[in-house]
Amino acid sequence: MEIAENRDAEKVNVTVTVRYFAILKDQRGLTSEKVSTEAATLSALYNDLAAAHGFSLKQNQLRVALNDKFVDWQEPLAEGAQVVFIPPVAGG
Amino acid sequence: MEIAENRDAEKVNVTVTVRYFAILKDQRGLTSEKVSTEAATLSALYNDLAAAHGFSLKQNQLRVALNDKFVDWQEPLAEGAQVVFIPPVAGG
Amino acid sequence: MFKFAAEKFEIDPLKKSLEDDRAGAVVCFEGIVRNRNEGKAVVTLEYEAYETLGQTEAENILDEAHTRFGILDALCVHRVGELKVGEMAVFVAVTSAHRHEAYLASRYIIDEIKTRLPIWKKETYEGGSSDWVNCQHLSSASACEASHGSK
Amino acid sequence: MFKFAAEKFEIDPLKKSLEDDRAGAVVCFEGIVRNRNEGKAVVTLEYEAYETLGQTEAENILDEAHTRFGILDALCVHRVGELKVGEMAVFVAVTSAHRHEAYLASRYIIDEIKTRLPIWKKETYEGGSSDWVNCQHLSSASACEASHGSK
Repeated sequence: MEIAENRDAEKVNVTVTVRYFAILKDQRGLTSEKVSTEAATLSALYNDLAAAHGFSLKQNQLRVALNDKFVDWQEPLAEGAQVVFIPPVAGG
Repeated sequence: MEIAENRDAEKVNVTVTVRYFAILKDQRGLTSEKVSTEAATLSALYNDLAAAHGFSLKQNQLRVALNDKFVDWQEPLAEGAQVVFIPPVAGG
Repeated sequence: MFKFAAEKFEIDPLKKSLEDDRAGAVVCFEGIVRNRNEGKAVVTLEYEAYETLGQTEAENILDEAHTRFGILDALCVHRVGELKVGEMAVFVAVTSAHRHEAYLASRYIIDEIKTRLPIWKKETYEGGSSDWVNCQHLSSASACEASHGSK
Repeated sequence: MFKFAAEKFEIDPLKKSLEDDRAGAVVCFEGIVRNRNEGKAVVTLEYEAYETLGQTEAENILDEAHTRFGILDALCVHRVGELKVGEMAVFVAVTSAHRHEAYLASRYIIDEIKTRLPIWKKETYEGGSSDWVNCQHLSSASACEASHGSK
């Protein structure tokens, strides 16, 4: 919804917070960052970040959460959203 | 083996200790007794005692132990043996 | 390690005796005296055991669990005497490298304990009636029914 | 009840919170840091969790266990931070009227916790090398292999 309002040309630029855990945290060297992106989906955002920072994990090894809920990779991004890419887990 | 040695006619008389647990203890009114018997096997001994004291459990509901080991009902009796008839169990 | 306990016992020292750096999993089972059994309100419960044979049979069960499941260690303690609702009647602890074996062994041990150990329980109900509970035998279900005086 | 614990915790108060006269069975699982993992000598282990999402997901798992198995109650505590060999990483306790449901629910909870909770562990080995352990994902085995730097 907000995307539609904020649209100025073809691409929309939103700022989201990305939190990093485990191997992604090590590879990014950060626990979280604000990212200004034109990516329309979580999938596109991960591809951009993986290319920029050389993340070793492929998207199909990850799950993704938006605002503390597991969501689909095709979910659109909204201004101010919190994004977490979830590496293979190993609890217990 | 001892039965053969002690045989004086057709029947051999041996004295064994019978211990009672649970419902058999209640029905006999004793925790243990010495029994002088001509029964050749544990099976025969139980039948005699059940008839004498009105035990409600049938032999096929019981297991039997001789000298602290589970044994077959056809096991012969020896002088001084300890016999336990084991009602249906309910541990745990 | 198996033992009968005539009094309440603490489980921490028992678990401590199983500590092992190779252990990745500990599964503990506690069997507790419930306030109801088959629809009747239970007040107290008395366990009676044929302890000599029970000890041997329980040690056999623990050995079998070792052999079958490759666990690190296992122990079981079973109460005898009079117990109240909420008291622990039986405790089983198993350690293993991975959890799968510990769960299987724990379940095996308690199932075999309940089926094979010469232990009997007499429940006393609200109103004062009591009954030997004995439907866990190898005998047929109908034989079990028959052996239950009050059912 | 689920919680993350940043420090060592006692299990007795947790178990006490589950006490219930209707309970006939308590099954407890403890996941312990082992001294070896896949052939390497482990010295310490660090758990990192995405706690907000982990809390929700763990509560979902406990709710599922209730619904599926008809247990009385269940709880789980998962450590985060640095742990040494022998320390408890995760604790699961389940109470039910009869043991069958308690065993099934306990196993269900720990299996789902290990698969679904956003928790990661970094093992530090003798010699100082370390590795994020991460082969429990929904992704394929080959993807898992690839994600293990040191294998």
